Amino acid sequence: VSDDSSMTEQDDSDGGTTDSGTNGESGGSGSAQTVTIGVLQPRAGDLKYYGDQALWGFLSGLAYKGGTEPPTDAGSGEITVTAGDTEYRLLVRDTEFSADTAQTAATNLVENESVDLLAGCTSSAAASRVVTTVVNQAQVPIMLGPAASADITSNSDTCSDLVYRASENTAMDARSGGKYVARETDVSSVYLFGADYSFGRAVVNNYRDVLEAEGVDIVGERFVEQGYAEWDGLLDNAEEAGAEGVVGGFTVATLPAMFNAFLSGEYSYRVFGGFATRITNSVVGGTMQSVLGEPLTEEKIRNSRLGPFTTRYHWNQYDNPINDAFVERYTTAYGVVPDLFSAGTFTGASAIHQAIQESGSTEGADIADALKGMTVTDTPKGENGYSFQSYNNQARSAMTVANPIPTTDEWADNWGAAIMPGEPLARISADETTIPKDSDQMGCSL
Amino acid sequence: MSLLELNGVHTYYGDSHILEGVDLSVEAGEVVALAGRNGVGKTTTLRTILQLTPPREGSITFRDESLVGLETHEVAERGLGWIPEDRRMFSQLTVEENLRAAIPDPDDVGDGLRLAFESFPILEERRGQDAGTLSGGQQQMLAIARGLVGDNDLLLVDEPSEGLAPQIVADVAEALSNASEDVTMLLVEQNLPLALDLADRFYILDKGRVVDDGETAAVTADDERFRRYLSA
Amino acid sequence: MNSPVSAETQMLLPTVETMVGVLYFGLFAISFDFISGYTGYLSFGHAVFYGTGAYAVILIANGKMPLLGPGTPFMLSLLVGGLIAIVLAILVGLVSFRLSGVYFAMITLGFAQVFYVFVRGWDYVATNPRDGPAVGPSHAEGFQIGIPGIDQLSLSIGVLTGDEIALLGSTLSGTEVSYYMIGLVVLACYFAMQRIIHSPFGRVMIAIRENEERAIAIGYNTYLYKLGAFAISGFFAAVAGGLFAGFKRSASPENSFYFLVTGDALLASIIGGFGTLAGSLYGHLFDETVREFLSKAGQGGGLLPYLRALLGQETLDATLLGETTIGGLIDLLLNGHASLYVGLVFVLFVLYVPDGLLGTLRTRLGGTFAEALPAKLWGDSE
Amino acid sequence: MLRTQGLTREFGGLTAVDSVDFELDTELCSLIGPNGAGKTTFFNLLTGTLSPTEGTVELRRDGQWEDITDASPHETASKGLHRSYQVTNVFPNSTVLENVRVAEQAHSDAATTFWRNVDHYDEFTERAHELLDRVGLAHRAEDLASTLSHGAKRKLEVAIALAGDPAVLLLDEPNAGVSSESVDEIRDLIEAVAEDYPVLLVEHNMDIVMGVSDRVVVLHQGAVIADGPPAEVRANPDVQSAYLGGYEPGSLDDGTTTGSDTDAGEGTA
Amino acid sequence: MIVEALAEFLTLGELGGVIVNGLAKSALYVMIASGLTLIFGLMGVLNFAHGSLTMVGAYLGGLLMVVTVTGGTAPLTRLGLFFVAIVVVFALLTVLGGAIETTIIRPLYDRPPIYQILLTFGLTLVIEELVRIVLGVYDLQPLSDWQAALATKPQFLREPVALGPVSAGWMSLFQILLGMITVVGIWAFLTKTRYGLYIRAGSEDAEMASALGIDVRQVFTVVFALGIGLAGVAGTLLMWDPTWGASVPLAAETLLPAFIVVIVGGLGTFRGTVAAALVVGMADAVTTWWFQNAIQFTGLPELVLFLVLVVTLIVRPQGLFGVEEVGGH
Ligand SMILES: Nc1ncnc2c1ncn2[C@@H]1O[C@H](COP(=O)(O)OP(=O)(O)OP(=O)(O)O)[C@@H](O)[C@H]1O
Ligand SMILES: Nc1ncnc2c1ncn2[C@@H]1O[C@H](COP(=O)(O)OP(=O)(O)OP(=O)(O)O)[C@@H](O)[C@H]1O
Ligand SMILES: CC(C)C[C@H](N)C(=O)O
Ligand SMILES: [Mg+2]
Ligand SMILES: [Mg+2]
Repeated sequence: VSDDSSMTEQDDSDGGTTDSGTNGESGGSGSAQTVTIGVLQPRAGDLKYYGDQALWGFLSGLAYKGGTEPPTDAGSGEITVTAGDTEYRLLVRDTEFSADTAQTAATNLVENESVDLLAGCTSSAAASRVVTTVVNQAQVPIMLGPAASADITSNSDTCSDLVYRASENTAMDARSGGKYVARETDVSSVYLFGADYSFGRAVVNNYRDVLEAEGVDIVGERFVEQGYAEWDGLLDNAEEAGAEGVVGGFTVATLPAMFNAFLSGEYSYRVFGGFATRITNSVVGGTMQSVLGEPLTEEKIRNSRLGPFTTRYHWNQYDNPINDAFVERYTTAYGVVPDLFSAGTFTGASAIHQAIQESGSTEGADIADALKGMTVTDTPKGENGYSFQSYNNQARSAMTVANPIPTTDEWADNWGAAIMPGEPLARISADETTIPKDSDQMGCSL
Repeated sequence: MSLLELNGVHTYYGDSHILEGVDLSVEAGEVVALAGRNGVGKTTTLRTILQLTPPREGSITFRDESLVGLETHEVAERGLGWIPEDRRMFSQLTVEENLRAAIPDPDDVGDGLRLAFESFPILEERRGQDAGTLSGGQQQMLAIARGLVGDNDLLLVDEPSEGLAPQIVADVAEALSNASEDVTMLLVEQNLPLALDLADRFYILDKGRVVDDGETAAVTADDERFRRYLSA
Repeated sequence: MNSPVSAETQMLLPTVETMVGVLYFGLFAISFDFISGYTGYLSFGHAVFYGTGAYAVILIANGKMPLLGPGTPFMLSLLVGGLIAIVLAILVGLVSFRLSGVYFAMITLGFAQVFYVFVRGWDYVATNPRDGPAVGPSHAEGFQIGIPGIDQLSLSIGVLTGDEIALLGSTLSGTEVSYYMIGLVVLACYFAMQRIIHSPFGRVMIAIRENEERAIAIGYNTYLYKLGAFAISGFFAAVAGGLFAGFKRSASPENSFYFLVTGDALLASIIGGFGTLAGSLYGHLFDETVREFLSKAGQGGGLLPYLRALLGQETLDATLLGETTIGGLIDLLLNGHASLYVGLVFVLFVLYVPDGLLGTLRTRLGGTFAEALPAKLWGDSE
Repeated sequence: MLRTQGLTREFGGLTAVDSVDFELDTELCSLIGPNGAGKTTFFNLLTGTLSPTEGTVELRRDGQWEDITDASPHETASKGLHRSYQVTNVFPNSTVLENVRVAEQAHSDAATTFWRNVDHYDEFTERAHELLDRVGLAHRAEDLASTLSHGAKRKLEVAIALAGDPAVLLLDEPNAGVSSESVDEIRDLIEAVAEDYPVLLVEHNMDIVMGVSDRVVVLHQGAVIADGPPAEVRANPDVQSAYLGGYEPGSLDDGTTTGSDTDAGEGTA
Repeated sequence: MIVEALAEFLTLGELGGVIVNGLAKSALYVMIASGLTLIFGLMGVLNFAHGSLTMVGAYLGGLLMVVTVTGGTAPLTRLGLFFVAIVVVFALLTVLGGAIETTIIRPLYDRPPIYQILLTFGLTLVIEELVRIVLGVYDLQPLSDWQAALATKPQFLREPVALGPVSAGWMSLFQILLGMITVVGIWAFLTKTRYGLYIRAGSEDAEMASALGIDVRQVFTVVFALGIGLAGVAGTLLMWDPTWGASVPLAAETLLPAFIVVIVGGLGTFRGTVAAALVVGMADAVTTWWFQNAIQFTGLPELVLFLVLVVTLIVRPQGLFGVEEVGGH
């Protein structure tokens, strides 16, 4: 679909600092254009780390397009990045991982800063809130991510031609990890656990659909509070129910306690699901170290029955020039490797730039039009790695399934967790990962 | 030198000037009555001595040591006891615990309790009852007993007969009278005959000042001196 | 825009949006003060009424309230929310007013938390009840304040949905219109409560605070008076919640039913002066201003961006000890840590301005009898 | 006006009020008895503050006896049973005037009005001023009640009880802690109000009791042991031994009094 | 379904497990609430900062353990170090409590209780943000439990122990033991020592007590300091419990249950607090079982906690052991 990738090369000399940009060749008009994007991410507080990775991915995407190093001063406030003849004014706002704060910030950006576009949200609750109360009201498009609840792009209440998501979602987790487990392992009965809010519910719903379709028995299902810790009883129940596998749809607030209980007890099933961020890896790694004893070995981990996990993206799973450049610049700029959020937000930024180039306009509506059905050229999953499905504006991309392994020395410094994702056990191609248009779980038809 | 001496004591509640220069003294061994109509500052005088309502001006000395600026418990430790006008029970403590709380030295508890129960047998009967459930008069007795067991050198007694039946007043009078053999007292009392009977000397307070004083032996309850300051 | 003066004003002044919040939350704080400051019964579960009002408005707008369609006028929704709150207040009050003091505070807290947990798990109110409901596409237009049915006398509220009007040559944005319209409702409610306080009924409320036993002994059935006052206060709390939901177009259990919401109202009344009604509004204004001043991370105003701009990049990059830069230190101490300073301000307030803003002002001015009254709560503790 | 039949109240094992049959006419009746005899408890039973273990309380209204045994305190108060308290019990942070005004207001229908300003109801304020005048507190009308001295508070107690035209006045030691000059004032006050209302008075000051009462009832260990005109009661030997045989001026010197026996039997039932 | 679950619930193994679990929870509740009871019941100060001080205790205790324990430390040595940590944390927080009382609580005694609520609430904000800042500097995730501290727990405390048909955790038994020690200690202090008497007298009428020669200020300082010390001890204990763990939200998580326990028990009665902790702990254990096995309502255990509060107050307005208002005089 897409024709050129040459754009990225052109502006090297600009160095991304000039804001007059009178030398833009591609537009033909000779005048530089400015796009204002309101970026919503947690920038402080307990979940700042999520926001860091998401924002850094986004900045890396733009910088990559501009051929520059990603800006390091990415606190909150205003960041300017130039790519080609387009200057991106990024107004970064802290969402505190809260729907309320996100709504207020988004409203403010739209009303007082007249942003052309919104981007972001890490919490699924915040994302659907912003879509309902701001995007639809103000008709300002959003590039959503890394909030992962599949619901947002599959539910008629929230999906719209203003809502795009390059980032991977929970349905994609389920459709890759779930399918793999159903087909490639001997697990035939599964117990599902999830946090009782948008994200956890989405994980459980998607796994249920996928696993049932694959003929796997769902022997139980339970939602618990975020941060729930009394896992012994629940895990016993899963054992009694005859589960051969258990899925946990949680964030770092809950996973440590769950894994801790799982590793301390003697359960016959395996736990699989999504392989989450560096922070989760480091907490789970720490738990493994304390329960299984140091040093961790691949064998110990395998015997612990933790995995395999579906991974949306990890730095060591893709071997292509874009990814190589991405990982290198990212690591240099931020001192850590990108993690599962980073590819999606990188692609979101990349897609926005591509849309501006294609439409030649910086109007939100035009950008949205251009995004429709777009195949994104420059992505960490390779050239044309992501493409937006026109029926729900969710980008599809390949996924992998991998086991955790002890962190290798090569990455020890920039990963900082005791475990990391190993070589992919399987790769699931893009067209198999998302909810198909005709599925009855797809409530969105645009 | 007097046991207790007040010189030019001025006390305020917020902005209202209550004591306007009180001078009085109490010698060791005597019982001194402080009389005056309602609201002239009798209670306030006692509170000021105890530093519950510290004076803004003037000196208060006890055994030649200034009390001004001390904490109330420090004043108490120097041997001053207080029997307040509204009884101030520790209502959720038992009768016995109320008494124990007033005895500083654990070794004296036995003697103290014995003294209290001898003076007021009803207290012994009720020793395990919460003080808050005693009748008004019983509470008054407990308050007095609490003042007596503390082994004090000077007792500040505020209207001990208030609300007491006549024959209990007699008990109280006797208890105080017995006690006065060992302990010096400054006594605020509305019951003039009783006050005069117990006391060796008296002061009359009016509008925050001592306006008269004298020996009780020389006066009667309907003396002109009292009429002037105590009647309308 | 970039003159230093404007930077300073921007840093200090709360935004219009914040001010709208001050109005509706101020009303909630006033309603809290009405019951707690005047009868001495600390309604620690007051948020339940605020939440009721907020949820009522959204549920009605989403067509989820039986008998009432999405087209129901906002003013009517407010009233409906208020009436539900009255019923709720009476039910809760019937049981709770057998208690007093801390026990009363705790049982109302208990009730409110039961509702909070319940609403958080009730699928009917939202797809993800835990995240709370938002006004959906079925009610895309703004909520109108004014006289229902007469368009000329009604204006829409909301940052994005509010009406813009041209007035005397300048245009008022949707937020500003919201400010005035919500202000009108809040003012009307305030006057209503003020009037009640100065009525014979209000004097009985004060008598209850001063000495309930005696109030009973002179012939007041204080139970009924307390219930009445509780219902009235619940009504206005719900109106406040409705205004909040009407303006924000969303609500969540955490920002409506949760006990810390009551906590904020308590802070507001204390800072403003307990038992001063209007003080609560100023109290909340103060609270918000301080928070906003300290926590605006990138919204253009506030201390952190101001310091960053003031010091310049070079100073910010200068290193202090080892690896920490000045910028890093400022970020460490300020970014997202407004609570630290808000907490300090409260501590100082309690220690040095105990009567609150309005209370202190009134004392300074030598308030009259009615004004001197509220300075103390719950009487002297013996 | 007011009568009780077999009125009994027990606290745990203690019978504080022991089957009291009592009737109050349009008269000034004093209730005396040793400390702990059950006087305050009796008041609390009459006003509904405590509910009796047994027995009934009836109030005569419009020529009819009405059972008020189970009435709550606010009901008995609105039926006209007004009381003052042994321990000062006022509205401390309200002005003296407001203390009486709010009591006055209690006895009208206006109290539930919440839409009209209080200033609209001048009659309450006027009546309150009159009552303050009557008890001699007019000059303190605008002060906070908490700043009154003990004696002044006692007067305020009485003024509050007088508000709202009582059917019966129950006064629990209105003189407690009042100086002798004020005692006379309050005594005059009691006599004056007794002209207008039936009064039941608890009092330890025998001068007053004997001076003002039409009738004296003596309570001992919760039971009535004497009932009659003052002179007769004073002469009653039981009363002498149970109650009056107390302190006489000058008795301390010869040490004749012993208080212990008189109280010993109390309340051990 | 429900009937089946009930039948299962009533089997000896399940019920016994629930009871042991309930006792362990009760022990934790009593630990969390006892400091609050002391301060609240005796001084009338509603200490909203109690939870955050518990949280500080958890981090301090964790820090001591993490610093002293290495992978090779023997289980019994770990246990010993744990008791040392308890003592050290108790000492540190007692000093902190004394400092807080003398500097900012003391000026408030003459004021209505509401001011103490506000002040300690402000204190909570300050303490929590300070902890966050420190955690930020050391890059510890403040939201989830501090795993390194959890890891210092000796292995055997993670293991189950069979008591007849009942399978319980060693951890539960350990908690029950510590709870009992605390209860007995506090009870003896309050009723058997002179200082306990002074505390009770001073809390009822400070003026009168001081006139009897009791240094009421000092008494209050001591009570407050001890209360805070106990909060710290509770925190240290919670640090090892996976259900709680050292984290910033621990402050809020412990505060409400602590208030509930104190109120359900009846203000000012330590006996009541112990009884209430039993009731609440059992209710918690029972509903946790039902939630995990039969009833799919996430908020259930939390809901039940508040229902216990509401129902208790409806049935006994003064709490389980609270005294009714004394009427009369
Ligand atoms: N807390 C207070 N605040 C303001 N004024 C007070 C306070 N307590 C007492 N007063 C005033 O101080 C004056 C003296 O009061 P005090 O109690 O000392 O009198 P008293 O001589 O003991 O009277 P009584 O015989 O009635 O007990 C009175 O006018 C009283 O109104
Ligand atoms: N709530 C209660 N619980 C237990 N005993 C009580 C209670 N109230 C009163 N009593 C007891 O009942 C008896 C009568 O008390 P009451 O207060 O009626 O006496 P009184 O006649 O008013 O005495 P006084 O003249 O001293 O005020 C006393 O022995 C008292 O201890
Ligand atoms: C850990 C993440 C996958 C969390 C997720 N982004 C959410 O919606 O809350
Ligand atoms: Mg006095
Ligand atoms: Mg009495």
